[in-house]
Amino acid sequence: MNESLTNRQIAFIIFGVLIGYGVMELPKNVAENAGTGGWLSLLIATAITIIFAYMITYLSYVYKNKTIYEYSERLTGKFITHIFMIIYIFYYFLGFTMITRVSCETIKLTILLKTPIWVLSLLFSFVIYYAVIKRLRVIARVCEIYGIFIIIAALLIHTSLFTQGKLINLRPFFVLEDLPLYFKSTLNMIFPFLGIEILTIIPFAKKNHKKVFKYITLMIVCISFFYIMIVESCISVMGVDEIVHYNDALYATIRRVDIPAFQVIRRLDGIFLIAWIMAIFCTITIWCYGAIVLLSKLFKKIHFNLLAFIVVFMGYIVSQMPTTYDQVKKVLDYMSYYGLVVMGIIPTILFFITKVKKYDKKMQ
Amino acid sequence: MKRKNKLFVEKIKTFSEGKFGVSVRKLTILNEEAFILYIQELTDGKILSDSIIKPILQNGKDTMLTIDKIFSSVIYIDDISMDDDENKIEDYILKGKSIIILSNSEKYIIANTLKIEKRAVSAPQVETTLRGPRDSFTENMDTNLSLIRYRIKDPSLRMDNFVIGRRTKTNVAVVYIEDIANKKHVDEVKKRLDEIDIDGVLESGYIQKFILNNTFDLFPQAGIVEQSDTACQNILEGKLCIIVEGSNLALVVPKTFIEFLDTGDDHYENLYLAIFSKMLRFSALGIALTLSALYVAVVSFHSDILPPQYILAIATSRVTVPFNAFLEVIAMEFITEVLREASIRLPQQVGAAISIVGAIVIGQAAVAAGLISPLMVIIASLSMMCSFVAADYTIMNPIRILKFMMIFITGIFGIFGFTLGFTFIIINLCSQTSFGIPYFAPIAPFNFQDLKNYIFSDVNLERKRPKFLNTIDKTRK
Amino acid sequence: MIRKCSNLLIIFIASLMLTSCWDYGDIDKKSMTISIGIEQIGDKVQFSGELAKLTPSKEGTEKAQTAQIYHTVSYGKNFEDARIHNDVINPFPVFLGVTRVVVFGTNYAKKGIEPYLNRIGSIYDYRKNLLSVVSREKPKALLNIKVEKDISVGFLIENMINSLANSGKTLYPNIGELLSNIALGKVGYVIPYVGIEHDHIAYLGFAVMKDSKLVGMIDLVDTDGVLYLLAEKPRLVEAIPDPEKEENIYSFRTVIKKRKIKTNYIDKKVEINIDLDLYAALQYQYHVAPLSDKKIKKLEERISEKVKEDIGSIIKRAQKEFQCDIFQFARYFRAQHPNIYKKIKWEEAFKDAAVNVTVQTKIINKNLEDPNAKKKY
Amino acid sequence: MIRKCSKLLIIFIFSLTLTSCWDYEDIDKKSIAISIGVDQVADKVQFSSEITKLIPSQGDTEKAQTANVYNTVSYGKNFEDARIHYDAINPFPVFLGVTRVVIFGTDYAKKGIESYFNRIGSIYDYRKTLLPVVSREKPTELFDIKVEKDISVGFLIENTINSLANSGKTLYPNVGEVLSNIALDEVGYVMPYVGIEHGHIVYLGFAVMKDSKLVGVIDLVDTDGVLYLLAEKPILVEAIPDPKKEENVYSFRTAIKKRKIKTNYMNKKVVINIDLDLNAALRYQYYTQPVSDKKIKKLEEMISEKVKEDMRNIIKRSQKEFQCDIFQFAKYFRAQYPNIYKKIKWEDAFKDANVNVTVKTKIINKNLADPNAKKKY
Repeated sequence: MNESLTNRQIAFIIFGVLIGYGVMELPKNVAENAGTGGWLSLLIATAITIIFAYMITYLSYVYKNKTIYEYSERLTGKFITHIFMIIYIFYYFLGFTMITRVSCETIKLTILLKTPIWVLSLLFSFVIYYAVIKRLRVIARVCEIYGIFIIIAALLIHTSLFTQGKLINLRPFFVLEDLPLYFKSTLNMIFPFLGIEILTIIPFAKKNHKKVFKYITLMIVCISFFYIMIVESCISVMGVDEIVHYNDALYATIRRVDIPAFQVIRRLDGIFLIAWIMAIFCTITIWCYGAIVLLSKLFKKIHFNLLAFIVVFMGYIVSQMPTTYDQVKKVLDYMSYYGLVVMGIIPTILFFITKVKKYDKKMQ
Repeated sequence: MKRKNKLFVEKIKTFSEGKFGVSVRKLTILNEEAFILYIQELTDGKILSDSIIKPILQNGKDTMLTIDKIFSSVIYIDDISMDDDENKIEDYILKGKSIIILSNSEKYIIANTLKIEKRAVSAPQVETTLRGPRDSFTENMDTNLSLIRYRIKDPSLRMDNFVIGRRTKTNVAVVYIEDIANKKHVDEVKKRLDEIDIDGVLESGYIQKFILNNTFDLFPQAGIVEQSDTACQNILEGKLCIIVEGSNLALVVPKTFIEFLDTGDDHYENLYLAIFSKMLRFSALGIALTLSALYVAVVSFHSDILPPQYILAIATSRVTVPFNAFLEVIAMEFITEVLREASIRLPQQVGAAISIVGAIVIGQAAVAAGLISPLMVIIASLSMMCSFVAADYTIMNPIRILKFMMIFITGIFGIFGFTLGFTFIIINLCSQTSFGIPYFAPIAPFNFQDLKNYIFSDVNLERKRPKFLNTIDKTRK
Repeated sequence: MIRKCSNLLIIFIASLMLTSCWDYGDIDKKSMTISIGIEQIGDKVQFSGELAKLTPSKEGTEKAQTAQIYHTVSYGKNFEDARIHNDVINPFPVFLGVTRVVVFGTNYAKKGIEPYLNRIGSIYDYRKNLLSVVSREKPKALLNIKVEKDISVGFLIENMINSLANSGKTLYPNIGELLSNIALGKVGYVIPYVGIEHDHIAYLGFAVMKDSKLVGMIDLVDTDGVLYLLAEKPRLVEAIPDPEKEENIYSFRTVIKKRKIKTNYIDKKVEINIDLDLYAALQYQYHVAPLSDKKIKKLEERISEKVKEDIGSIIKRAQKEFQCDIFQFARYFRAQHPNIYKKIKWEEAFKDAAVNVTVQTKIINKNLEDPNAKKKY
Repeated sequence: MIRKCSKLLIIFIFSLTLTSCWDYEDIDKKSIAISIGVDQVADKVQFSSEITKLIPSQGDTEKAQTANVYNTVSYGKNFEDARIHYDAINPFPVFLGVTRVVIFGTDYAKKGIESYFNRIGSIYDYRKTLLPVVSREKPTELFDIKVEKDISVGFLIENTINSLANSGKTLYPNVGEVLSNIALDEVGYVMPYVGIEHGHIVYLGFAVMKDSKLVGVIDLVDTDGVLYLLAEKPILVEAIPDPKKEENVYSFRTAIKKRKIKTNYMNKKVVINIDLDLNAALRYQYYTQPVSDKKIKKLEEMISEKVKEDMRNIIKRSQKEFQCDIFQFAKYFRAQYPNIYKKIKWEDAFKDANVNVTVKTKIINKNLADPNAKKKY
C-alpha cells in the first residue's frame, strides 16, 4: 500500500502532531519555570528537537519506504526491534488515551459543564476511528487543510492579544543570572515538542528527495515561533504572576480579552475553540494511527480495520480509568520523560549504528 | 446459393404478418420483386420514396437490376451498406434503418433513413449563465456530437461509441482528445462502461450510478454539463465527456470537488470578477452548510460568544417563541426544503411564483404568530438562497442533507459537536477519489499552481493543465 | 458480525445521545443579569442584581424592543449562601454572560474584594473583562435609580466609564488586570469610584485599593497625575492663566508623546525617574491677546510646571497617605533589576523611594488661529 | 330493495353525526386556568385561580402578545360546591389542561390535602405532572402580587422550582409521585414551600407532610440533607473554611457518584445504612493559597464530615420532630425484607431505627487552576 506523502504533507503532519493539547498550558509551564525569559528556553528546546528531527529524517531518508520496524530489524535484529516496538506502541497508546482524556476534561470544564466525560470521548473515538481507517494519506490531507486554518486563526487571535496586552508585563526579557535556569527549564518544556517521532512510521518515497530536510526544519522553526508568539501574547495580557495559576492559560487569556474593533466576533473564544478542537483532533488521530500501524506490523494477520477498532475501543476504556484531573496530569508529566526516550535515545542509537556500519553509503 | 435467399424470404414472410410493427413494401421490377422493410415511425417517408423507391422503379423498368448494381448506382442515400447475415436484419430495422432485399439475391442493402422528432437547440435551463453561448445539448445524440465537433476541430478528437442496455440499446459516446486525456482514465471509463449489464438506460443519471466507484459515496464524482462550451472546455482540459442518447445532460468525468463551483462564464469575465465570484461561491457553500448549526450553537449553548447587545437582541426576539431553538431550526429548514421541492415539481407557470410567495408569506406569518423568531426566518432564507449558488446543482444535494446532520450534532454538543461534525465531512471528502484523482485535489494534496489557475481561471495566465489530471500533453500554450 | 453489532451499537448510542442534551439551555429561558452589586451588611453579604426582563411589555410592537429591567436582592453569610437565596427568586437559571459591571459597596470594599474577584475568575460564564466599580452609596440604592439616559444602570455606568476612558479621562481596569495586580502581590491599584449626585449617577474619581482593601479616594480634580502615569493615551485639558494678565486664561489640550519610567537602586534606596514629553495644543484664549514666541516659551514652562506638580503630589500622597505603590512601579523595578527585586521588600522600599519627575512640553498648534494678526485700521 | 333503503339509512346516519358533534370545543372558547389555589377559610373551602384573559387588548397589533391574567375566587362547603360557584363566574367552561401549579394554603395543608390529590387524580383534564406547592401566605395574596418577571404567578412558581430542580437544588415532585407515596401510606413526603419576601415570590424550603398533613417546614439552609437523599442528581455547593486560616473559604461543587441505601433488621430494630460517594470539584478559594495533597485529604474529610452531619440531623429531625419516614426508606426495606415488612408496623419501627451514614468524597479537579504554582519572583 503506497503511503507516500509529499514533503508538504509531512511538514503539516508534524504541525498537526505538535500543536494540540500542549498549547493550552504552554504559557503556564514557560512562565512557571523560566519567567518572562521563557522564550529563550523555548528556542533551546527547538534546537534540541531539530537535532532529533534531523536524525529521524536522516534514518527515513536513508531507508526509502521503510518504517522503523523494517530498518531497525535490519540494524539491530529481531529481538531488540520487538522491544523498541513495544516501547513505541505503549508510548503512542498512552499518548492517545491521556490526551483524549485531558482534552475532554478541559472541554468539560470550559464550555460543556454538564456533559459527562464519557460522552465527549465517545464522540471523539467515533470520529477518530472513521479517520484512522482511511489510512495515512487522508489524515495528511486533513492535517493540511486544518493546519492552514489553525495558522490563520492563531495569527488573528494572537495579534489582537498583543494589542490588548501591556509591554511592561513582558519585561525583563533576559536576565543574565537566570541563564542556568533557562537551560534547566527546557527539561519540562518537552511536552509541547513531543510528536517528532511520528516521522519514524512515515515511509519516505523517492519523491521525498533532499528538500525534505529543509521542509521539516522550516516547519519546526515555524512551530517554535508559533509557541513563542502564544507565550509572549498571553504573558503580555495576564502578567507572569497571574498566568501561573491557570492550567488552561491560553483559554483564560482569550476569555479575558474583548476587542471592540471586530464588532461581531469581538470575543475571540468562538474562533479559538473551533481551531483548538481541530488541533486536538489532528494530534489524537496521528498518535492513534502511530499505535495502530506499529501494532499491524507486529500482528500481520489481523486486518487493519479490526486492529483500529480494537485500539480505539481499548483507548476509550483506558481513557475513562483515571478518576481525577490531577492523576491525568501526573501521567502526562511522566509521558514527557518517556517521550525523551522515544524521541531521543532510540533514534540516536539507530542513527549511530547506521553511521558506524555505513549503511547509508550502501543504500545510496 | 439459394439457401440464404430462402432465409430472407422467410424473414419477409414473418415481418409481413404485421405483428412486429414492421411494414413491407413490395416492388415488382421486370422479372423479380424487391422488398423494402422499415418501421413506419422511425423512417423518413420522403427520403424512402424519393431516394429508394423512385430510382429503383425508374431503373428497374428497362434494365436488369442486381443487388450490387442497386447498391452502387441506384440509391441516392449517403449512409448505405451491404450485409448478408439474416438475424442482424431485425437489429438494423429496430435502429431505424430500411432493408432492401431482392427476391433472388444473397445479400441485402441497409440504408439509414432514421428520422425522429428532435428539439431545436435551445438556451440552457439548468446551467444558465450571464455570458456564454446559448446552444445547450438536446436529447438527440447527433446534435450533441455535432455541437462538440464543430467547436473542436482537432483531428485527434475521439468519439468512442458504446451500445448499452439489452433492451433499449442506447448509444453512449465517450468524447475525449486522444493526445491530452490521460490513458488510464480513458481505459477505466471504457472498462466500466463495458461492464454495465442492464436492460435499459434512459438518462445519463443511470450511467453516473454505474461509474461511481462506491454507490454509498455521498458526494457526486461526475459533473453534469448542459452547455456545449463548458463541455468543450472540460474536454480541452483533458477530461472525458460522456454523452448519452436521449438525455440532454452530458457527464464530465473525472471531476473534483472545487470544479463543481466553477461556472463557464468565470473564464470569460475579467480576472477580478472571476476571483470575487469564486470567493462568493465558496463562502455561500460554507454558509449553506453551517449557518443554521452555528445559530443553534450560539443561542442555546455558548451565548456569551456574542457581545452583550447581540445577546439581548436575540433573547428579546425569541421570547414569544414556544419552541426551543433546536426545534425551531429544524422546522424552518424543513419548510424551506418543502418550498424548494414544491417550486420544482409545480408546472412552470405556477412554480416560480409559489416558491417566492411561499417563503415570504410563511416566514412572515410564522413570525407574526410568534412561532418563529424573525432572526430565524432571515437565517433560513439566507441559507436557502446560498444553496442555489453552485454552478452544478448536484454538489448542493449532499450539502442540503449534511446541513441537517450538522444541526443535530450541534444541538447535542454545541461547538464541540459542530467542529467534529465538520471534521467528519472533511474526512469523507478527502478520502473520496474520482477515478483515482483525490477528490479535494488542488487543496488537499496542495498544489499552488493548480489552485492559482483555478481561482484566476484566466486563460492566458494558465500555462499548464491541472497537474492532478496528469494529462499526456501538459502545456496549454 | 462486527458490522451487524456495530450498527446496533451506533443506533443505541445515537438514541441515547439524542434524548439527553445535557448542556442545552436556550438564551431566552435564562434570567440575564446586567449588573451585580455586592455589599457587606452586618455579617451578611448582600447580592443585589439588575436582571433583564424579557417578557415583552404590553404593547408588543413588531420590532424587538430593548429589554426592561427588574431588581432582586438576596442575603447570605457567604457567597454560596447568598447565591442560593438569589436563585430561588429568579424563574430561570441565572446567566452571567451579559453582566456589564460589578458594583462594590464601600464597607464591602473596606473588608476586601479579593474573594469576589477570585469567584469571578473561576465561575464559568462570568466574562473576565467585566468592569468593577466602587460606589459611595449602597449598591442597592444605586441599582434602583430610575434611568432614562440608558437601558439600565449597568449599561449607564459601563458606557460612561468606557467613553471617559476612550477620551483619556479615566482608567477602565477590567477584572483580569485586577487579578494580575493581586497576583503580583506587592502593589495596590485604583478602581473608578461612582456615586449619586442630585440623583444622577456620577463618576467621582478613583478608589485606592491596598491589598484589595479600600484605603482612600482620589477626587476627580486631582486624578490628572494618576492619568499621566497609568492611562495609555491620556488627553487632558490644562487651563493656564496668562503670566502678565491673570484673568486671561489659555486652555491647552495635552497629549503624551513619550513616557519613560526608569528605576535604579542606589545605596539601599529605590529611585524612580519619570520623564514625560507632552504635546500641548492651544485651544482658545478667554480674551484673544497676541502671543509672542517668548510668551509661548513661558507658557510651555508653566504647563510642564503644573503637570510636574500634579504628578509629584499624587505620588507623594501614594507614598505617605496610602503607603502603597498604586502605580505598579514594582513591575518596572522588577523588569530593570530582577535579582535586587527578589531581595528587597518592595512595600517599604517604595514608601521612602526618591521620585524625580521631568516634564517637557511643546506647544504644537494654536488650533489654526493667528492671535497676533495686525489689524489694518 | 336493500339497496334502496341502505342509501336512505346512510343519509340519515350522516346527518345525525353532522348535527351533534359531542366533544367539539375550540380552545379559545375555554377559560384556561393557569394555577389553582386551595385554602381552608373557617369551615369553607376557598378556590382561587388565575385565568388567562384572551380578549385582545386595545392596541390590537397582529403580533400575538402573551396572555395576561385575571384572578377569581369562590367558596363552598366542599370541592363540588366550591366548583359550582367557581363555574358560575367564568364565561366559558374551565380548561385545566394548562394548569402549571396547585398552591395549598397553610391552613388547608394542616387539615390534609389527600382529598384534593385524589380529586386531581380523577378529573380527566388535570395533568398528573402538575406541581403541588404549599405556600406560607394565603394563595389569594400570592395571586395578587404584580409579577414583572414572568407571565403570571403560576408560570413564575413553576419556572423557579423547575430551574432549581434542574440545577439539583430542590425536588420537583409531581402529583403522580405524591399519589404513589400516599398509596404507600406509612411514609410521609416533602413538597416545595413558597412564600412572599420583599414583594418577591420566593422558594423557602420544604414542607413536610405526614399522612398528607403539614407537620413542619425544613428551611432552605438545611435542605442539603434531604437533597443528598432524595434528589436524582443533586449538584450542591459546599463552602468549607480552611482548617488553619478560618477566613479563607474553599468553595466546592459536589455531585453524587454512587448512593446505596441498605436496610436490615437485627433483634427487632431496623438498621438503615446509607453510603454515599461524592465527587467534589474545587471551584475557587477566597484567597488563593497553595493546596498540598495532605490538605486535599483533610478537605475531603471535612466535606464528608459536613455532608454526613447534614444528613444525620435531617434524619434525626424526621425521626424525632416529624416522626415519619419522609425519605421513603420503607420502599428499600420492603424491597429487601418483604415478609418482615408485612409483620412490623413501619411508623414506630422507623422512629427508633438507628441510621449510620458513611460518606466518601473525592476531589476530582481544581477547575483548571493550579494554586501551588511556584512564583518566579
